[in-house]
Amino acid sequence: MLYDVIMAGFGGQGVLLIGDLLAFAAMREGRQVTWMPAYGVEMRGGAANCTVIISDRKIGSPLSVEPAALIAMSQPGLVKFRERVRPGGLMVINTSLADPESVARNDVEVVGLPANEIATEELNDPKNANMVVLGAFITKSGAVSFEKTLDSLSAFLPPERQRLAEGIARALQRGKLFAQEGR
Amino acid sequence: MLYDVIMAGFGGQGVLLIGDLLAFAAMREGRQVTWMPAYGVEMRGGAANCTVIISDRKIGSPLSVEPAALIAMSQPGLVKFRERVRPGGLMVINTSLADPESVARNDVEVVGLPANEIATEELNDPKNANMVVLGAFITKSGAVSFEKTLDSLSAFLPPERQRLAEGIARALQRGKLFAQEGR
Amino acid sequence: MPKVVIDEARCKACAFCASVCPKKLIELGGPINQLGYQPAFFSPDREGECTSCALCAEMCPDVLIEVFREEKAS
Amino acid sequence: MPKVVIDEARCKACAFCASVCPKKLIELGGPINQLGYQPAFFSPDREGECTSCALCAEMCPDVLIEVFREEKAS
Amino acid sequence: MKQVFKRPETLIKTTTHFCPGCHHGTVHRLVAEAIDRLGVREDTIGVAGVGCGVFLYDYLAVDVCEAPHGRAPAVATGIKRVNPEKIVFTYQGDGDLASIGMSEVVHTANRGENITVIFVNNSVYGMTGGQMAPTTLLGQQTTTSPRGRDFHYDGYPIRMAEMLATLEGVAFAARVAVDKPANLRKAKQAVNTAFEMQAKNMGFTFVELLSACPTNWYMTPLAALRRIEEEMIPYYPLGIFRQRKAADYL
Amino acid sequence: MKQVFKRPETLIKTTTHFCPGCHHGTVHRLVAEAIDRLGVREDTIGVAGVGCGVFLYDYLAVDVCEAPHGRAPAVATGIKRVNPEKIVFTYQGDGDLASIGMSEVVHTANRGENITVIFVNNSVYGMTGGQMAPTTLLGQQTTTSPRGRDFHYDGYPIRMAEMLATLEGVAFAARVAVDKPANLRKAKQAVNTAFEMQAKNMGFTFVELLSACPTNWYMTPLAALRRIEEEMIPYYPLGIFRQRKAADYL
Amino acid sequence: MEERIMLKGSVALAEGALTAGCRYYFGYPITPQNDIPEYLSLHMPERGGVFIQAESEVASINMLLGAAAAGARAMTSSSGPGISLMQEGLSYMAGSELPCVVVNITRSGPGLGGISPTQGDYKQATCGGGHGDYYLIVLAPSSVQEMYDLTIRGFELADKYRNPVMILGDAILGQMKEPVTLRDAKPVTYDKPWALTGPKGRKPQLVKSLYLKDGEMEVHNWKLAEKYRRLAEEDTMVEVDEDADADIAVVAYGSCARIVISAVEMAREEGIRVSRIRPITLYPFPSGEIRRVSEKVGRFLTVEMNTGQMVRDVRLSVAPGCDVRLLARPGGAIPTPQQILAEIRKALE
Amino acid sequence: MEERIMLKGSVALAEGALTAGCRYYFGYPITPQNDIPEYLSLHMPERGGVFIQAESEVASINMLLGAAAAGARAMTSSSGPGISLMQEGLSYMAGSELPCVVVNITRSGPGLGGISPTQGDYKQATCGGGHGDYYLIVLAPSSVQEMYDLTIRGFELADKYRNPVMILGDAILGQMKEPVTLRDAKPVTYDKPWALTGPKGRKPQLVKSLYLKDGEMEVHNWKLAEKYRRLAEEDTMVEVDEDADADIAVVAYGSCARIVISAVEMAREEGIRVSRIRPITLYPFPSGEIRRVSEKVGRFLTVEMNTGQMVRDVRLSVAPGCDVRLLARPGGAIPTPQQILAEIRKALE
Ligand SMILES: Cc1ncc(C[n+]2csc(CCOP(=O)(O)OP(=O)(O)O)c2C)c(N)n1
Ligand SMILES: Cc1ncc(C[n+]2csc(CCOP(=O)(O)OP(=O)(O)O)c2C)c(N)n1
Ligand code: SF4
Ligand code: SF4
Ligand code: SF4
Ligand code: SF4
Ligand code: SF4
Ligand code: SF4
Ligand SMILES: [Mg+2]
Ligand SMILES: [Mg+2]
Repeated sequence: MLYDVIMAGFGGQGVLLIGDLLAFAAMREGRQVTWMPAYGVEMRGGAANCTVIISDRKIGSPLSVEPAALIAMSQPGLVKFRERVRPGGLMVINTSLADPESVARNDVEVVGLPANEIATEELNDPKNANMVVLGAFITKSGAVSFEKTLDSLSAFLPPERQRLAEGIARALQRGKLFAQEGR
Repeated sequence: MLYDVIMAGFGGQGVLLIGDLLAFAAMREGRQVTWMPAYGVEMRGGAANCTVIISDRKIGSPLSVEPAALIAMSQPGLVKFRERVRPGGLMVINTSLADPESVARNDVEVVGLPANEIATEELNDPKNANMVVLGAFITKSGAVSFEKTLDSLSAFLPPERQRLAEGIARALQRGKLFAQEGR
Repeated sequence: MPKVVIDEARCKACAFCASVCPKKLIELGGPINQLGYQPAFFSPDREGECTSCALCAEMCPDVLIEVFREEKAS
Repeated sequence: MPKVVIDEARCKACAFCASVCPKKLIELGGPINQLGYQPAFFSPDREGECTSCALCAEMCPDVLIEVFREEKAS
Repeated sequence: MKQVFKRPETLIKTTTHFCPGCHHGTVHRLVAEAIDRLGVREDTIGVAGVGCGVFLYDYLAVDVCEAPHGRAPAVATGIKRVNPEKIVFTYQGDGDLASIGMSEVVHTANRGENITVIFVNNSVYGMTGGQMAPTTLLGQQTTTSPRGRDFHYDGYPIRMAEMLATLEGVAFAARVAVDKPANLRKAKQAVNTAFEMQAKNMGFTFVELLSACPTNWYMTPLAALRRIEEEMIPYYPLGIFRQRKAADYL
Repeated sequence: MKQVFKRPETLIKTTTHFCPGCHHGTVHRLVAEAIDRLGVREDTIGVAGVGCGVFLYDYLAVDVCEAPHGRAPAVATGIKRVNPEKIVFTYQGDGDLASIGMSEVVHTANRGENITVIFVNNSVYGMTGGQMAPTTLLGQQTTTSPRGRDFHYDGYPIRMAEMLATLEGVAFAARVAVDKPANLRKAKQAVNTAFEMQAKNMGFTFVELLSACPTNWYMTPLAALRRIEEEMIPYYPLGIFRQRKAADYL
Repeated sequence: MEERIMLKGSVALAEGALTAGCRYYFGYPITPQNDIPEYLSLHMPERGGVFIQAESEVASINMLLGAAAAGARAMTSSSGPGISLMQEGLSYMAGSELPCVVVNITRSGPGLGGISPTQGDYKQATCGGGHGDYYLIVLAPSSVQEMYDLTIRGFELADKYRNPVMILGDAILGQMKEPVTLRDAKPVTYDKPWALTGPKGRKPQLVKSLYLKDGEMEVHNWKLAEKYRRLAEEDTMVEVDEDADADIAVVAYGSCARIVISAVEMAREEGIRVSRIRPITLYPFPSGEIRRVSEKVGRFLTVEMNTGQMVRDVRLSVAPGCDVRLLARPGGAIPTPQQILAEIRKALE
Repeated sequence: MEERIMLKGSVALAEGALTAGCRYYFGYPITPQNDIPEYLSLHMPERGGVFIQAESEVASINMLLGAAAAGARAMTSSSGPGISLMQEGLSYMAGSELPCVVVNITRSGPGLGGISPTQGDYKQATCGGGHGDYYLIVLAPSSVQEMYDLTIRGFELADKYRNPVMILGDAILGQMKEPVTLRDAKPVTYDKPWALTGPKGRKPQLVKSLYLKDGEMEVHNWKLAEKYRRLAEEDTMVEVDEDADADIAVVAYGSCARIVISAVEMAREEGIRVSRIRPITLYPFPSGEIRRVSEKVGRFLTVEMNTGQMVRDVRLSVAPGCDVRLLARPGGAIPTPQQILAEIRKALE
């Protein structure tokens, strides 16, 4: 099985990081995985995105023409990729900065969550809005095991950042909850 | 018929110039001709040589492995090429600066003439030692017509050098005489 | 017609203009624009204080500010 | 043993040595060498005049001159 | 109402790709104003170096030639020799001019080529993401001097205006800054002078402009302005290092 | 009898390919003497630029690397970084160093690379047959400045020692001449100093030697000596333009 | 221990260089390969090595020449425009028989071009690029693991043959992360008695490429030619995924070969019999294997991210009469598996 | 008037440039082509043109780029090492579609090599040389007359296709003198509305090779590819001396092709039936003519002054099954007619 997802947002929102964590968790599950960022001039002006592909076989192209899923952390990110998600696919949208209404497709599943508000107001941890979204995505997609992702956190973080693990775990959990309960 | 001759000496002796004149005369006779000098590092240290090929057909290589003739204006020039003249060929040697004895071949015709002495003492025109040798060579080899060579002199010389024509003609004549009379 | 016109749609909120205005007439934090920034804007109702010195305009790296001066009655 | 030894076989007759010798002890125009030059040579019989100042040697671009000095009796 | 400040005509009205607080925009304006002032827009050809200033052609309404990285002065030489009566300038960053383009700028200056070089010194490679430039200050951290520039390994920040001023071919060499109104006024003056001297066939003119790259200085735009004043100007003194009077040259 | 002048040991005894009166031979000797003096022959690596000095390896008994034309300082940088405890020098002509190699020598100097650069300025391209060099004097006729060098077209003769002396990385920059015994003595001194400072890890050292190329000056060797004195030295003043004391650098 | 870690291609390559014992890096920034110098500027000094940001690519390659002449394992990296500037230096290094590793993380050209992944520099890499009769050894990784492994191999081959090695990657391979297993084994090293270290206790030595005496240069050229022949014999690398009854063989290298994998899987699912050939060394080109396969399969499809460059080598390799087609996408466009599949179908019509 | 004058190859080439209307020369000295800049430094100003001795070949090619962008006919000349340094600039000029003429009077390589005549730069010239998907138009004169004629033609083709043209000569062709007939006819010129002259009375214009927006670069690459296709169709040049009953065809270009003439004459005297093919454009390569001849002749001999470079193009051109042999002499060695004849005999055994 091959699962591909694009995550898009502004620079600084940590979209590359959640891609990284997802890929890392998949590797720890013993699966094949690729992570591919946009780079260079594309980065100027603050856009950021990456593609993660998880598979049980050798992965060909690390880019996706029609990904199974999109994580949109910002409106420009949503606009750039909303047409490309394949029919039957999944979109997880940060409604704090992007408008799910603008998707205008009914052949994909759309999950919206106000990640910035949740992170800032509920968790008092505005940096982890991205992790809230990732938690929701993993839960909805089943791309990797949620538990294994949590388990891999300490291996994922470099020594000097271990103290961040707890906050990330909490944010992931909150995203999971949102995915399950819709709030 | 193809006739090829190498002329060799020190820089400043005018070996390239007599090659040039020979080639020019051949062109004026309506024949195919190439003139090819040694160049670059080979020139450092004062050696100079060139190859002239005259033919009635399109000329292939402008270089000669085994030329029909050699004009040696200096001892190093003689040493460098004395083995290469093809059997039955001709060597015209300036005995003022090269030693015909050192040829040590009896399968070639050797003509020696003390061109520097002739030019300096007889003609009072030391610059034209090369032309004395050329006159002898043309006469011996018949590579081009001697008369045509004389005729082409004024076309050969650029306007600002026309005044040299007379001296050159005299030197060529003197070389011719030497070739005919051996003195 | 106002003395200072800021092209807010293109403003990148660098705050250079605000930082040099001797009268502190420019503020940051306008409604987020297409570029994703909260642009500079001229403080409402303080037009009278503006000397048309154009320092704000000189400093704007994106050349988004136009400055006008009332012409003296001749 | 002479005070000044010139490697005439390698001399290119630039005349630098001759030009600087304060005593004019070096002449050009020796018998033509393998390189085709008429080399510099120390003027015969004038050894006594040489001060072993080595200016000739310092100037020789081809470093062909060796200079000796009689050692003082100690 | 009289307009006391407006966009120069040569400056195309569009959104730039520059980061917030990037001084490339400011320098573009100064160049546009100088061109407007001389009224030579239709006779001007710019040569864009490679760096964040490469999109010159999107912003200035003059003819533009893109040069390989560092080679703008050579390209400008070719253009100027064909069009000696046109105004030709290069627009180069510090990586472009002082690193890979060192030879071209020195020789073009030395030839006294009658062009203007606009040199945006922001002490870093902007376009490629913040690597060390020849102008990076000692101790400055960049992505390729992660421990801060160390002269034992990386050499010293090069003062281009002073170095070029040693060359006979140079008609005008100045360093200015664009960090505050007072400096901006002198900057404007210097750019004007450079173009004016070119128009008078006085030889090679050079203006170095100390500028901010907030993005790769990892600073807010305002902090970047302060850095120009507090760190750059002390190492890179402002001033005119050479100015020829017409008579000297002709 | 005591020998008061002998060939330095580092100088291989052989016939050189140099023309009569060519000062490359002289400069080779000065370098060999400096190496002998420090006793570092076995620890020395030379880098030969492309020019009439390219055959360095035939004449000096040290390891030698041939560099592409103009790139000797970069090649020397690579060698020195691998062998920081060895003596590394480049030997370059004026075409090699001041024309095509401008960028490499400026940046190597600026990095304060701990090498010695021997710069033979003979105001012409010797090896390729007498074309104009960046150091060719105004009015000098060469095969590519047949009407004499004209600054309008060809620029000005570059004074390398002065230009490099403006760079912080430079420990020693001097210009000497080899035209007569008095100048030769100072030349010897300068070359010695340069190698000595390198041995003491003091940074980039540079000696420019005004030299004759009688062949491409179309002069007799003796006339060429006079030209150094009468034409070159007036434009290229002799002297030490920068000399660092160890303490400054470390 | 066979632990897998996630690494970016550029970082894996840089780690490969460090593992191979490379302690000298000289380079000039250019997108899309800046991760390599950035990583090494941090880690080279930590491992006792030297990182220099050269003033240009011309300086980089010549510093590399110096370091290589001094006997060190040394590397530079760049992209198209920078690699073009290195051609003189590369020719000198090949001529002077100096080993080194040069990395080209390509961008689309000609000129300033674009920075998206491309294989437009195939010609330049495999032709030698600079002036004269020489070749680079060209290795084309296709995964992050190979960015690591082939870099190590690159240093070994460079020393074995005393010839510059080029690692030809692209932005995909440089930017992507994949799990990588780092090597435990020590890289192979070679004695370098020719290195310039000062003539202590031996005769002075010389690194040069100038041969002016009559006939010398021809001897030198044939010596190099013989080396390239031996290289082809001993160190050609290719991955062949062969279907004994294939109707068609698809040839691709590098990141493009990854997309071919997907396409071939899709084709096989449809029942199409396909062989897949991936040259790992682009020079020496695996002509032998291609020839062997082509003796059984009459149809070839070459897929390239350029206007068609490697296809010439494929055509020169196949058995006479074999039909070689081309699917080419230049300028940073990436062929999709679907497109390749369509081309396979078309070839079999 | 058809007067013949004796000219040196380099001078004939320089005269060709002047005849073609070239008034801008930028170059850096290098043996064995210094006669060209030396001649032009004297004569360019006389004809109202500009001669600049650039500080390097990198500067030369970029001055050329500027002059070409400004719409002028401009030229540079160099030899191997210098041509290598121009690769970045050439790639930019091809990418920006700028016409120019670049002369390579070759020397043997790699590296500093030697200065004797060679054809070792064939690969570099015909591969484009620099980074990215582009080609130079490559013309290979074989006589002093052609040094003159093909230089004129070079300027015409450069303008027609807006692409750099390389004249690939060698020291033989540069140094030798032969009788030459100068042209009376005016060279063909082309309008250059794209030239940068300042935006007077028109929109600002732009010369560039940067294409960053999605898909732009692919479009540009295919545009260039289409141009090269049209070039091959309309302007391939070849000289064929065909024997309808030939047993063998000999292919050679440039100065080497002259020696082949002598060899072929000798062979014919012996009664051997030989065809002779001389590519005049090396890019586009005359594959069509070679293919046509190879359909009748089963044996080809390629003669080159290198270790074997053009032979690949010959192999790619011939009909399947045609046997292509190689006689190669690199490093400044020049094959003799006798040697070629021996090889012809051997091929026919
Ligand atoms: C030959 C070559 N090498 C490297 C690059 C990559 N490159 C593009 S811009 C740049 C440096 C930009 O820095 P700077 O000139 O200071 O301009 P800035 O962006 O800071 O204004 C580099 C190294 C290139 N395009 N070409
Ligand atoms: C890239 C390159 N360009 C040009 C040359 C040709 N070339 C060889 S030596 C030389 C100049 C020599 O002049 P200089 O450096 O002054 O040395 P000199 O012979 O005068 O001592 C040139 C241009 C070359 N070898 N390589
Ligand atoms: S013109 Fe002067 S006073 Fe008015 S807003 Fe601008 S800076 Fe302030
Ligand atoms: S200076 Fe310009 S860009 Fe910056 S905040 Fe003010 S208006 Fe906006
Ligand atoms: S040592 Fe002095 S005195 Fe003796 S010959 Fe030489 S220069 Fe003359
Ligand atoms: S200085 Fe040397 S080379 Fe010159 S003449 Fe004297 S000995 Fe001969
Ligand atoms: S990276 Fe720096 S130089 Fe480039 S646009 Fe941003 S601020 Fe300006
Ligand atoms: S050409 Fe000039 S530099 Fe070269 S060896 Fe002769 S005199 Fe010396
Ligand atoms: Mg910068
Ligand atoms: Mg010189």
